[in-house]
Amino acid sequence: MATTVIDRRTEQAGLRSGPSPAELLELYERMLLVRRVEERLRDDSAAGKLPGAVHLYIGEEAVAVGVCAHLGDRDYVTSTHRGHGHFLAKGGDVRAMMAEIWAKEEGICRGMGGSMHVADVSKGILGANGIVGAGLAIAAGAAFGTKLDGDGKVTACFFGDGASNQGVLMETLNLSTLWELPLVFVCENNTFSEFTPSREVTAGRIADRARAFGMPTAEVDGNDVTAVWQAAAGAVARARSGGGPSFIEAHTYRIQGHFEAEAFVLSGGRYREDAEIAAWTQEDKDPVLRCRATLLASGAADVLHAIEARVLAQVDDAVRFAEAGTPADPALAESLMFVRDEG
Amino acid sequence: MATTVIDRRTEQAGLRSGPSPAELLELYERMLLVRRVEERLRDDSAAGKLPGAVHLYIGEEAVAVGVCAHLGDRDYVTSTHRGHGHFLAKGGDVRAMMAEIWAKEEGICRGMGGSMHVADVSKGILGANGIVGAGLAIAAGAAFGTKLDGDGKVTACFFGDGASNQGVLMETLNLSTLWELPLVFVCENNTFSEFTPSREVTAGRIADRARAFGMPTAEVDGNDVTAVWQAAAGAVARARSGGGPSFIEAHTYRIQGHFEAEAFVLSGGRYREDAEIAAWTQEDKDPVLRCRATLLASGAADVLHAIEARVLAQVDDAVRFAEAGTPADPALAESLMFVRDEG
Amino acid sequence: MVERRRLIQAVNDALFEEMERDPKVVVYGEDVELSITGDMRGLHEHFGHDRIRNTPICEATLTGMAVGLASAGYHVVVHMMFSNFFYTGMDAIGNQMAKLRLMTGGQVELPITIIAGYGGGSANAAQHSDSAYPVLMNLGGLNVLTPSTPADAKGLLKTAIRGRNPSFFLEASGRGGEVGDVPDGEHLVPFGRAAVRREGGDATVLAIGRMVKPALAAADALAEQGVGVEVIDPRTLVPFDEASLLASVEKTGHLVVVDEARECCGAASQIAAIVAEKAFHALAGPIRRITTPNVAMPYAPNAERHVIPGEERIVAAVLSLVGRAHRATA
Amino acid sequence: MVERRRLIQAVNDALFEEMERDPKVVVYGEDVELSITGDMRGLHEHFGHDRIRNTPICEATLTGMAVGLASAGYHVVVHMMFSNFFYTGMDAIGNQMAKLRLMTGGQVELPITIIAGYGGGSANAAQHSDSAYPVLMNLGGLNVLTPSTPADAKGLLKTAIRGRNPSFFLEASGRGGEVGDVPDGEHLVPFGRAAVRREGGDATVLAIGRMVKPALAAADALAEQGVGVEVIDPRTLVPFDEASLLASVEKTGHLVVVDEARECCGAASQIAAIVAEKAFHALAGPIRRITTPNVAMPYAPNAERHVIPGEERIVAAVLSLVGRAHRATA
Ligand SMILES: Cc1ncc(C[n+]2csc(CCOP(=O)(O)OP(=O)(O)O)c2C)c(N)n1
Ligand SMILES: Cc1ncc(C[n+]2csc(CCOP(=O)(O)OP(=O)(O)O)c2C)c(N)n1
Ligand SMILES: [Mg+2]
Ligand SMILES: [Mg+2]
Repeated sequence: MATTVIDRRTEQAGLRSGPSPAELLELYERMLLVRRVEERLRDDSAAGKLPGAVHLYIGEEAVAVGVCAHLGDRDYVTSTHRGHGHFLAKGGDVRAMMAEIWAKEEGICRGMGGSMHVADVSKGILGANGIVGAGLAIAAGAAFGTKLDGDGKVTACFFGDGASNQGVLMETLNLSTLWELPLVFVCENNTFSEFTPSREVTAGRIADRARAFGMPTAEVDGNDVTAVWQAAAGAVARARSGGGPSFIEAHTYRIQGHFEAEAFVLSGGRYREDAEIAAWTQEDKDPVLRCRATLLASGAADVLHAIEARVLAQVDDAVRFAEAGTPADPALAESLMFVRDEG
Repeated sequence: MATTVIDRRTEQAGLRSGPSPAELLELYERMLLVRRVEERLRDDSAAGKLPGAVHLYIGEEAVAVGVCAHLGDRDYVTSTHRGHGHFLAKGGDVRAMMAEIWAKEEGICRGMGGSMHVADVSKGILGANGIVGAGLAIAAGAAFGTKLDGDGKVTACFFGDGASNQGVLMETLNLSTLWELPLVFVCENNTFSEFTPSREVTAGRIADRARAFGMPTAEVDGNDVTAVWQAAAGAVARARSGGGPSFIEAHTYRIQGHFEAEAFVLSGGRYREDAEIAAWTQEDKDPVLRCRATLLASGAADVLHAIEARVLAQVDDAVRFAEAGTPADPALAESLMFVRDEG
Repeated sequence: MVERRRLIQAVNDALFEEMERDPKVVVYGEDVELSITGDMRGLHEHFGHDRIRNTPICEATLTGMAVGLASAGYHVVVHMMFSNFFYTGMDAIGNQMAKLRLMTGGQVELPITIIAGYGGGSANAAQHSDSAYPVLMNLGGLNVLTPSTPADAKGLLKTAIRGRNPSFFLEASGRGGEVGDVPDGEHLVPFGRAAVRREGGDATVLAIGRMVKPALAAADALAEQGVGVEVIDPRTLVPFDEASLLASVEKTGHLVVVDEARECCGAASQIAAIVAEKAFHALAGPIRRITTPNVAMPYAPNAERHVIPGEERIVAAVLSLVGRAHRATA
Repeated sequence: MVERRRLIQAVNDALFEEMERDPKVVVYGEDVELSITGDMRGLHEHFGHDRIRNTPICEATLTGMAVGLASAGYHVVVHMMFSNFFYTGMDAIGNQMAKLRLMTGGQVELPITIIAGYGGGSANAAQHSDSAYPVLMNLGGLNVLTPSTPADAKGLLKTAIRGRNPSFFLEASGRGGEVGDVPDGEHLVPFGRAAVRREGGDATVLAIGRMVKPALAAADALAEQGVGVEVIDPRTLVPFDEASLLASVEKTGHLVVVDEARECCGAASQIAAIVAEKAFHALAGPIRRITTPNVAMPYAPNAERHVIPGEERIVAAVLSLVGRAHRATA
């Protein structure tokens, strides 16, 4: 995505021009953490160490990180089947996530949810969700709650281009506009719904669906963390100050397969070219490399080394923690279904 | 609605300027039939003669009649809980509909469906539907079938302003655009969802939801049968010739209550002013009176008398037929659930 | 002290009391402000737009929103009019509400109460007459409440709203006018405790929701024939009071389950299966289910009466069991 | 003549044959062109975009469209991936497909076949592991097919596609690789006819879909202990072959129903209730249901194994009935 289109209303929201140098370093570190965690998940999945399917966010890190930079623990996010990035960007604990994916009692969901359902409600992470589009309505509900609370909490809802074809998008655009909910819609347009190119299943521009409701809307280069940060700054500020919902469409690209067993299940079936994937891993596109290049140019080489080391240590520690964890307790399946309190 | 807004694309579709004088008389007669049938239903419902709830279309006749004037028996329509007008406008039999509402074996659905489900598949009337919004997806399916048939059949889908908030609208806008379905969306914006004014539950302009998909869109005065006829002419011609879907938003008004027991269930609760209702029954608004005035001005008084008499006779005949019918056969409930053929 | 209340008033009372008690109770739904069924009447005037609110027609979002709003600390009440509209909003019911607590390892509580009418008998035809609770019962994580009296309606609804799990509160359509005694003051009914509506020693009739009335009528008729029928009203289907039912069957040796929901995988099936497993040795004869057959509800009132269980079918079933059929009906 | 085929190939063969036979057979769904489960492989290349087509993600419309397309004269096949997504498209399933034929007085036929995977065991967690068929069974107007062999998969799917009613064809997730004999040439399996997978005189085990395999393993194990188990595979749950089951129970006097769906209002409940009503006098002991309890499927594989029925639970249930538990397991 070379161009960044921001609606006039977004510009008017009074943004700072971008993250400060210190903030950019933080954004970089967070993106790198997501990247390195997922590279490790990719390898461990290939090695047969992880029980379920893993859907990786590699290549899309700038979206979650750029948006969540504006959110605190008391703000909410809803996420997707591709939720590790959202979880970590919103401040979820690496160890607890890793242990969850390893199906351990120490997991953030005690091994009951797995990769597709990582959630940390104490951090406002209402959960990754295996149902495409489901997070939209959940986010609207959380945003309604915070609106009633009246204390400026904001909800961000991450969803894909594929999810944008679920009717619940239009329903929540309508309702959040009417009720002026403090909600930021973040569409991660990574050009695929599973193995189907978006253009085959998505008519028009997704952002136009929000514009039809008169909603402030931005289309940004989702691989440019600064651009995402900027658009989110406006949207979050608007929501926080009672200005209602906004919509951000972040154009990005999914570098890994839809999920890690993809090559196996497709057994030779192809839906994209290797050259296309390769292009998105270059320094001018890959969000982590791009940010790194910017930071390097500003002379931060030493800091970057330290960050890289810190992140790798964190990942190693998390994997060790997960591997050493206790297997999940099967009895939880029955005991956790209900809070047994009524009557 | 004083103004008629038609998108440029609709104008370009090469319409005739309006119905011929003979056609206008036919439109009038059809509207009058719907009106007189429903006045009779209103009275018979009040008198406790009809088993279930009846939702009347009084005041909205120009929409169904103006659209269906362009459709033949092999074209399809899907309808709503307020479906008598669509049924009759599409050529459904008055007697069979009346007998259905009277729960008789001679009813078009053998007394199994009732007012909310009048359907005549042989006439392409796929059914009134008690689920708000359900007709949209059914219409898309029928339109897909006719597209595959490739013989120029068209499907028109009637739905309300309330139904426009169901996500299935966006889903079908998307899919019909992508698949270039021969489908005409007809939104009957009668300003109410049950007892809730549309503006309280509907953000933005409904037609903009279609425009977001680049769909040819017209907003028309739904109480002006000529305006509806004209917009539908373009939309139907476009669909027939492979030009894909179109969207018509017809602005109209529901003169009766949401359903005929409304006063009873609301027990004094109010959601609109009597004066507002009264205004919509005047000659400058009411679609039947308006058309009549036009015809009178063109000197058709005698013909109008003949039409009135013919219509009243038809209604009387239908009610007599229904009243004299055989009660529905209870055993059908069991025998009709499946076509028993497999294996 | 008790008070005579119509069922719908009792529901309305429960809502008033719980909204008054806890500012975190919030109500929304299509046309709840004017309240066409009457259960929400007066709430909007009293509690205002933040506490009770009309929504657009969008059931998928209404059920999904309940999950988010509950996660944000609210006790959510959603009115869904007719239980057929559960299907329209089913994703969040089946994939979220019923599962999220487990999926998050117990992190979330979902105090959600969904209210809807159910059942036939009003010529509303197939799309407004389902008794859609068996579908809910199979989903695993949902309480299902089927009050048959004004007192239970009030007490169960209050328990549901205060509770911390998703609960479906089902009102028999067209029965809102029925009158009964409701205890004064704070009246809560616990989940999972059946009510024995009538005692008897010859057969147990378990009747659900609106079926309690014809079951009691059948018991009256059978009493005249010397057959003592114990009528059990489970009040909640999830959780279900197995102990009370099993105790009754141990005593009578016969069970008839009366349910307006369809037969196949219905509530009556579940209850019959429990007894066939856990009280088999007490059974002196087959378990009879009296249900609506596996059909969509027809419109014509005579056809509706044909498929919905009524007093005669219950009487006949009991008589077929207690072996006095010929003598009694001769 | 027979041929060895993997289950997923048998499904693929059925689709090829029926699409070849009848140009009115049309297939759509999310990602059907590349066919990630393999059942649709090659169809797009062979039949082209008009006959098989990827859709956007919009289950509400996909199920609703099927109704319209079928009404317009097509035999519609919709692939819905996982049975959990039925909930997302539930409105048209519950309110249209299951009811429209009755509501129109028999005017429409809806030859719709919905294909989806079901069940746990692959650590797909709660939202991809439901065995969602009991919900369908309660809706009244839907056929429900649960093949357990490649031959039945092929034969039932062909019958469904040619049929004139909505049918749900359920594939056990992760079992596509299982191999079996499939008769050459035109192979159709009628609905409503159970298969006796193994004969035995001491107890009847009815097992559904992917539960047939552990049931047969349990029967083997029990045979070694001198207990003869008759294993019945109903093949279709709606319509259901009551006669075969009742005949078996008349013979054995004992019934265990094994079902991966949740216990409450599940298929096992329905089947237990039928037998408790219609073969009561043949029963020598309680009817046991071996099912997944009323839980959402946990992610951790050990927890999945804990809740999904397996051979040991079946063996234990049979032994508890035939009264040799202590002797046999000692
Ligand atoms: C309701 C529902 N339908 C289908 C699926 C299967 N599915 C999982 S991910 C996916 C594609 C999602 O595409 P998108 O929203 O663009 O997200 P991305 O995977 O690209 O991040 C599909 C169809 C699902 N999980 N839920
Ligand atoms: C899925 C669903 N939700 C709710 C209802 C109850 N209901 C019946 S009509 C109606 C309002 C429909 O409004 P609109 O689409 O504008 O049609 P109108 O009645 O104005 O013709 C509602 C909410 C329903 N029938 N179906
Ligand atoms: Mg995508
Ligand atoms: Mg309206």
